[in-house]
Amino acid sequence: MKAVLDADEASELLRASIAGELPDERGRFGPFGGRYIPETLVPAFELLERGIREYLPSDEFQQEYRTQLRDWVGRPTALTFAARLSERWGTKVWLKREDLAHTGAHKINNAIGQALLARKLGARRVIAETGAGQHGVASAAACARVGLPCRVYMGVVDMQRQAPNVDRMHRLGAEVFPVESGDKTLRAAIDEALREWVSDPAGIYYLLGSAVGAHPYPYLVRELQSVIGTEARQQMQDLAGGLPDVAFACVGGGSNAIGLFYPLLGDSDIELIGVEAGGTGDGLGQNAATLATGTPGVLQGCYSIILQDEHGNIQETHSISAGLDYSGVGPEHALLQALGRVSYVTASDDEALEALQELCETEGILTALETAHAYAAAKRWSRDNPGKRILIGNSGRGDKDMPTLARYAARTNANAAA
Amino acid sequence: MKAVLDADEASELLRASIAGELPDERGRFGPFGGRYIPETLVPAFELLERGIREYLPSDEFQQEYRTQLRDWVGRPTALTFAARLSERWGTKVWLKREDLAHTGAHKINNAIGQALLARKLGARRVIAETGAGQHGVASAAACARVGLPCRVYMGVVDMQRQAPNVDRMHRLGAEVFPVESGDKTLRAAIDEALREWVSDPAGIYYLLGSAVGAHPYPYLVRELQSVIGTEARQQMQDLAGGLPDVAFACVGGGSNAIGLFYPLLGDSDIELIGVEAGGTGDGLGQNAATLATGTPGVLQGCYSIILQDEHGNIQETHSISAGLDYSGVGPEHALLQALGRVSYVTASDDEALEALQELCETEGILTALETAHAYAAAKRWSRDNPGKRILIGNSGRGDKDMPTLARYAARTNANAAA
Amino acid sequence: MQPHERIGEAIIAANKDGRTGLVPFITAGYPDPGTFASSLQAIAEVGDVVELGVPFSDPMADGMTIQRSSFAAIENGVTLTWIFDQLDPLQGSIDAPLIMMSYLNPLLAFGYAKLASRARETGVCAFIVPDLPYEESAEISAALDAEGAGLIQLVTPATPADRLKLLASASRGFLYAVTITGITGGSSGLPPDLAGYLDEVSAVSPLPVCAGFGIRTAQDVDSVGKHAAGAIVGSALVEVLERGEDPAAYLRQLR
Amino acid sequence: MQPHERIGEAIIAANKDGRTGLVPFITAGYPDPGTFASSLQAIAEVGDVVELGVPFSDPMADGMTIQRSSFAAIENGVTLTWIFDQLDPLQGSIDAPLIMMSYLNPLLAFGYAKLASRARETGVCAFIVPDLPYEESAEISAALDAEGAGLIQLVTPATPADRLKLLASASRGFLYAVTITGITGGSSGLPPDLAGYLDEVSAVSPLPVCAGFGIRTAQDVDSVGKHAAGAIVGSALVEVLERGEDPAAYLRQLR
Ligand SMILES: Cc1ncc(COP(=O)(O)O)c(C=O)c1O
Ligand SMILES: Cc1ncc(COP(=O)(O)O)c(C=O)c1O
Repeated sequence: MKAVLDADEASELLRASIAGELPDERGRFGPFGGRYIPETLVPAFELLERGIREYLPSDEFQQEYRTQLRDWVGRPTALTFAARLSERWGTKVWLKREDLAHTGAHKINNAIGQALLARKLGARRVIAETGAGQHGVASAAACARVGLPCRVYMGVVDMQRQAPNVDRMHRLGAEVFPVESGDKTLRAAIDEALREWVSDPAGIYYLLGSAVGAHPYPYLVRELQSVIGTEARQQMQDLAGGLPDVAFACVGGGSNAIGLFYPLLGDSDIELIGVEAGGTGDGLGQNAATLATGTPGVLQGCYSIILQDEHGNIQETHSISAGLDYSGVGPEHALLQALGRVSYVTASDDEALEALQELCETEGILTALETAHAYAAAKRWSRDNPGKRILIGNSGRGDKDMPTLARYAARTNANAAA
Repeated sequence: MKAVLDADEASELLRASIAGELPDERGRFGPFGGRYIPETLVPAFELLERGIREYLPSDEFQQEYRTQLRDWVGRPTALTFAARLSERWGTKVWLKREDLAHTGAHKINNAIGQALLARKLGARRVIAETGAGQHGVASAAACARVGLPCRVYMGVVDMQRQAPNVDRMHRLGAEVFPVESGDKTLRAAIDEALREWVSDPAGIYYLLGSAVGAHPYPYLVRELQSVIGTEARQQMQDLAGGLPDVAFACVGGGSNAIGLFYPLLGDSDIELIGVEAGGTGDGLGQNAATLATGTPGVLQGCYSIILQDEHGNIQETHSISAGLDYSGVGPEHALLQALGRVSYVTASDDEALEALQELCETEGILTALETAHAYAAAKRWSRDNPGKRILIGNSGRGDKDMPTLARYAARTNANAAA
Repeated sequence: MQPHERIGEAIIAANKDGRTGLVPFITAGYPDPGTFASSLQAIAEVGDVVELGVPFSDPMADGMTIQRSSFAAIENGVTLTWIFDQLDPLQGSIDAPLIMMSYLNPLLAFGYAKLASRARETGVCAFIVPDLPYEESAEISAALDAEGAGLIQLVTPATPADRLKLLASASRGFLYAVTITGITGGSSGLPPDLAGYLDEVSAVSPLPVCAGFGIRTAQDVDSVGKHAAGAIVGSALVEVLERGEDPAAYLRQLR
Repeated sequence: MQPHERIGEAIIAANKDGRTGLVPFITAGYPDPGTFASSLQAIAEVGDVVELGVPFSDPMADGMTIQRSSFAAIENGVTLTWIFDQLDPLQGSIDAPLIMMSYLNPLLAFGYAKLASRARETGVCAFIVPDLPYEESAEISAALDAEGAGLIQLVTPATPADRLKLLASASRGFLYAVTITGITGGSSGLPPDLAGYLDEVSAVSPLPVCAGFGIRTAQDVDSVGKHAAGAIVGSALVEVLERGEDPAAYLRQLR
């Protein structure tokens, strides 16, 4: 496993990537990806992989999936021209409105697709992990929609900072399982869900929420999220009169970003920029800037870039946004970074807060804290690129973040008063 | 002013209503409607009426409005076939998904339309009232989008029971003005907003949130909300294979209901049913069942059906849903009831809670408490009408209701334990 | 002479005395229904015309003071019926013509025909209905006219000239000139261009013009009196009652 | 003889003694890094093969007990480097072959070549890598092989026959038969169809089969021993250490 590519390998991998040939048979995106799982889970993954191979490309599944996206999720989501923001920034800013999707974020595209798959595979129940709670809510809703019981694993730290989403999951009939182990956030929740899956690999479907983990999840999630970029590409041509010069998306595990970027990979004139959580600073544990500061390693099933110490222990992370607060990242992003096709930058907690407020006041859109990171980076970029066309993946709405925002506002006020 | 019509009058009014000839020049829907306002507000209303006459039908305004609806609000909203609910109820249930509109309810259709109008009229700032907070959030967002400052009047009782929406308004840059007078809910908030308007009729635009009040508001709001019914009618033909047998909508002031019903009035085979808040019982003050139990009178600018005592004082109301908790109703509904074209029924607090939960668990849709009343009535109707096609106006999402739901769940659990 | 004509006459009589006509407003039955009759009599001794507020649950055109008095009076059981019943035994003991201020809905609920006849029986000569613009007033005007009672129209600084003429000619008793574009009880004082506005209204009006909103002091009455026939004192008087002070004494120092 | 061959030999020797091979598992440096060397020596007196757990921040295949011990060990500074350094001076004083259980990432971070040589130097004969399925194991296997160390493969009751054969032939040291489809430390006891499963695995495996997961009592060791060559005792032993009890005594009563 090596993460450095020579020029020939790189250009071949870029071609393969654009051509849709990745991941390969073994679940690899170049050096990244693969399937690092306990032997106990091997049958479950093989079942899943066979299911995906059989159902995902089938007309029947695709039609069922497209129908749910249109009639229940509310796709296509809008493309909004942000006139007042554009004026402030000096660029032309277009927003792909995943916040308008049912349950309020892009997560639902993946959740309903996998819930349909779970039903096809004959699962008796579904488990899922969640960080910000958006994937948990999306999973709860999708499972209700297809008629499967759902249990969501959630770290107790996240349960606290995303309390509104916990209530929503309960309302939607899901069980929320509080995870007290490990870092008590998303990473621990994934571990806990995997442990549960082992107990009944055939009866349980594990509905993973981002483009991470062992093969075939990064592939499956990308396929289900690509609708974002496919729609946005068409809408830019229809409404903006042409493709963007640059596209921004925030990167936690990387699902909304890969969903937006993947259909644009072949448009070599479009600059693609992923934005990670810069947290409170550059120090270890102060951020979740995996691609920006991490190193290659294996975490939760795949070889990718991760945040780890010299002994290979995973680093705890910090971000104001629960959804970006993860020490790993999808392997396809690791490849796209290695290839130089996508660049990855960071935005700090404070920059995200400021960007969130600016968008509220100029466009009347309360975006998710995760998403706000993409705005902060896009604003910076605008300074050096006046007049350019920017596409931003507005991955979710910020209603869930009200308690966090209130806490930070209180802190800021207290500082101001002091 | 008389509220009883003879047969000839009635059939002529029904024709006029379907033909779009109402309200008449004086703002009348048959006997109902009109403009009962202080002389101090007359210039403001005349300005507004002239503005509406000049701009609303213009191609320029319509195009601007349609563009905002498509690109910012996210219209058309989806039409969802509720497969599992249909199976339970024995009918075929279709949902018009206003919960997917930006900010989470139909209120935004009206708010952005009026905000555009306010800008055209040269207003320096916008004021609005809110009950459930949905119209306040929608107004705050719409004003941010068009670049006008916004102040929202909200009763302190409502501020408490819809706390998440208060935070959202603040985030969106609006000022929330706590109304301590009167019943401290929607009615008092409207009074307070009108009082403020008087202080600067030319500089202020009053963005009213429902199809109530003095002419031209009931007309204006209906025109802006009719997009709901127009889309739903087309979608039923495209997706359901034909028009519904019946359409249900909850009725507070009546804006989502008139928006859904108005484009269906001419389809005489479609039964139209408005659902009011039955609260905790039939007693005065226990509900907000205006049309079901009220009498003709003048409240806040128009002659309609209202809840009042024998002395003409307005009755306080109760509903679990802040958005239905109003003693009046739009004058067009009063006419449609008098004509027998729409029937108005009630659903109790408990029925609404139960319906909300059923929808969550069968379709993965967390609907607003207001909206839940429509489901409760539709479920009852299904018992006697197996196999029929039902269209339900899913006016908003229930995220804002989480605190209320938590309170009621706690009460129910306490009862169960006792 | 029709009852409503008594109103203008009372104002003009005051003017002839070299005084500004004084029109005190009280919310009927506030703060204490038990003292309504006696305080009305005391006020009517000083006022040239007395305006009685009928409490209503939605006083949308009023400020905090009158809202508060209105809600309290309703709590204490004050209704239009009750007010008329209180006035019955006072017939003959009150010289000043009475007018009533009421939002439309209580009048609608009472019934227009009965309203007009009870008004005649109890010496109520005219009505001010703050949420009834001229355009919607034909029906109630007709009913009141039949019993000699009138509807007092309001004009404001924002009323265009045409409309001012229309309202001036439609009014009965006096023409109510609202001094500010706001609600009752504003404490911001009188506007600077008041004189010009009141002169203009007075020039157009065939009836005496009474100015209202924001009049609290003898100096206010004085400055209004230079350009209008009468001054209406509302919120300030209600506050006097609220504080339990002597309304007649307060009114006397305004004259 | 390659180091990894010592493992099977030790198990077979126990069997020849009429005993089930006993493979105690401890999390290295838990509960107290200071007593690691001495408790390892005590345990190695009783165990036929000793399995040392390398603590990792994400022990996804482990239950609460081993998670807890793993996090505590990391807190106390236990790393792979530290473990090897502790083993150096013990060379010659421990007869039982050692194996290491580690998730992949700490091994990756350490480097495969260095891992293999340090293993040879410190008497670590094989590795169990719970998150490394056979398909991903070629690279590390090659590195270990070069130094005579091996990779122990795991099979489970859900492993299909073909795959069982593949894993059995790929394993080094022994073949690890997971008794339950769950995580370590389950308290649900051993499954009823255990015998058949272990017989089947033993029939296929060219190496001794050791059963692990859920083995806590002498009776468990006994029933496992009828159908497998060895028994791995993990969570139960870690709990003994956690409670500060004597691990050697606990292990002795299992034999
Ligand atoms: C709104 C929103 N955006 C982004 C993310 C980050 O996830 P991903 O990188 O998989 O898109 C989350 C995760 O919860 C989210 O809720
Ligand atoms: C979701 C929702 N539905 C319905 C209503 C009731 O208002 P209307 O009758 O004007 O549609 C409200 C009011 O706030 C609401 O928020």
